[in-house]
Amino acid sequence: MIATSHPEIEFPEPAVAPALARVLGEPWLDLPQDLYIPPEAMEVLLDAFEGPLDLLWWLIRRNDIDILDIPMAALTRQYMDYVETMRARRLDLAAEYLVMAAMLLEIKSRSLLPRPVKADTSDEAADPRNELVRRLLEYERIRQGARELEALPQNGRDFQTISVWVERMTMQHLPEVSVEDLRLAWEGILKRTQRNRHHRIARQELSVREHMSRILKRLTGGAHALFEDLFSAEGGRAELVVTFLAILELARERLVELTQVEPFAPIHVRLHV
Amino acid sequence: MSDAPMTPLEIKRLLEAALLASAEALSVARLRQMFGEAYGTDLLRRCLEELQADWRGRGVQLLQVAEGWRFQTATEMQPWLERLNPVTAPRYSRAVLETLTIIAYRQPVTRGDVEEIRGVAVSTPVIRTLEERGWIEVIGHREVPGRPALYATTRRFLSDLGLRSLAELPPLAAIGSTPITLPLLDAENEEPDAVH
Amino acid sequence: MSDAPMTPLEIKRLLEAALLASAEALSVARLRQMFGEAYGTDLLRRCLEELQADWRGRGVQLLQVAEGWRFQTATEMQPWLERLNPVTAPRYSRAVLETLTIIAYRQPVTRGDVEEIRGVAVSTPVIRTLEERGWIEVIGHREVPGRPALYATTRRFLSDLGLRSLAELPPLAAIGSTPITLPLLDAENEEPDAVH
Repeated sequence: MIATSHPEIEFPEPAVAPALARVLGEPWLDLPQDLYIPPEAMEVLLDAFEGPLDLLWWLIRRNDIDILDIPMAALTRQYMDYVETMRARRLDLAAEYLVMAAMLLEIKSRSLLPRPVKADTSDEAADPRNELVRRLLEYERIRQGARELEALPQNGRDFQTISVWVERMTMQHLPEVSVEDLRLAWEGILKRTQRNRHHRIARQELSVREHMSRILKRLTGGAHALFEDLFSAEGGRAELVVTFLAILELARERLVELTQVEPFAPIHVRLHV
Repeated sequence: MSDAPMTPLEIKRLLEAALLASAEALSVARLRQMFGEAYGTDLLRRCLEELQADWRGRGVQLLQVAEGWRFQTATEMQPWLERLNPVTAPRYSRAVLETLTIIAYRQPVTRGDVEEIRGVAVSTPVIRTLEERGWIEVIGHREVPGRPALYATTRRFLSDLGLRSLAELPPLAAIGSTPITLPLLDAENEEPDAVH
Repeated sequence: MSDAPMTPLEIKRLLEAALLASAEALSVARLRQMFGEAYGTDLLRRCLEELQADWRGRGVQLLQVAEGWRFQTATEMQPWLERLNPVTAPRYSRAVLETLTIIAYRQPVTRGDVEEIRGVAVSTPVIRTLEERGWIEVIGHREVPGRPALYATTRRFLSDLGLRSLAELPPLAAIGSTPITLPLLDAENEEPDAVH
């Protein structure tokens, strides 16, 4: 570190010369000492810096300046030289460069003024360079942060997420139906049809209907059944009654035939033919 | 890892990563490019077969398909995986729902009965939809000219709707009709599940 | 497999299949849906951690990121995998990276805040690049004249960098707290030829 307070700064060649740009295929290692910039390189050079802070950092590093003790006169002069050169070549130089130039000039001029000696003013508050240093440091922090962020493994660049083939069965998605859907469907029928001949369907009747279906299934294929075999004692009295009603209803709807050869003989039940 | 010779284990490790990371199937030739052609197809194929065996019985399997090798989920995982990305269930048409309702409440009924109640014709696809779902079946024929089929609901219908018996369906009222009274049974006194 | 209780092994098997099949990270809550909420998040988390250990050292790893759990290839596999599929992930310009860094570390910030720190105007394409990648989003507006949009990073940003929370970002260097020597320009770090 050259904690320099010299008015003039020596410009040593950097230890490692970065290729700033290529002009006509020739690597262009550094900004030339005489500040002559070939017109072809102008654009490349401008694009090389991310703005005045970036350019300032470059100058500071290039000259090995201690950030906490910036020789304002030298830095400002160099900065102005670059900006002037750029401006001479390109009129649409970003306004920020000029704003920074003004700031540097202001700091420099304030540094030249004798500082008012006040007991309660700390060195820090008095130094006109502080704001610049604060901004440079904050920018440098972000620059380093950006480098670290970029170094983190990145999805798609450094690793890939996994998504194996999902074997899709030709699995049909069947509609779900709830009891409520049935009720709504029934209401729909009622609203639409003007006939009022429908029976009220009560729980009891549903049980009867269920048993009607059960008995019909049993008799399918022409099988005969004994009347009493159609009853099951397990369900209790209710079951017996419902079964009896089911047989009566089946007979009424002429779906089954009941036959009895003589009184008290076994009753046979079979499908109506 | 460098381009130094790999052990079969390292080869398998890389093959596995490549196949898992790839959405499409990869041919052996393609996989071989990854190794800079350093290994023969025979060796790679052997490694793939070992890998396939390693994965056997897991929820994801290594398969050889027409285009090459690929990992894919086992079919039996499908019902679970679908819960991750639920598909909006389709709905039955009104005709299907109404036909089902009439068969459930008025069974056994013929198609004619259903048409009588609905006031419109019942198309064959409607009946077939319900039959294919396993919710209705023909349980006989009415002995009238044409012997129309009698439809009833199935046990599957009951279990799919979470019912133990038809009696658990809610009673439905008909506007302006005289109810049939079944005097012997009193719904209030009888536990609904005494009837099977 | 049915909805009968599963052994931890079966749970792990299903978790593994689901995570391997899903391109995005899955939260524990989301994974839990798959089991019809039959298991607690603690049990699932334990299974996930075991699964993570099972996969350690392989070419593919199970990782917990901001959006949940996901499988991803190990970074050391990348050179080989690139031979199969050339990487298409963009390399960002310094402007994009620095803007992203400012938003990540100083959020929520307006475009003006970013410009203040960088010392240059932030172009709209820079912001749009980050928005399109799904890394930053507008989370509100600062109540000053013009109501400038406030930007913050997204969960996707964290996940894409393999992080669970902002706290896992590398800390910003405390430059300036102690005087330091700034090294000369380093060719490797300072090549100002990043793509815009």
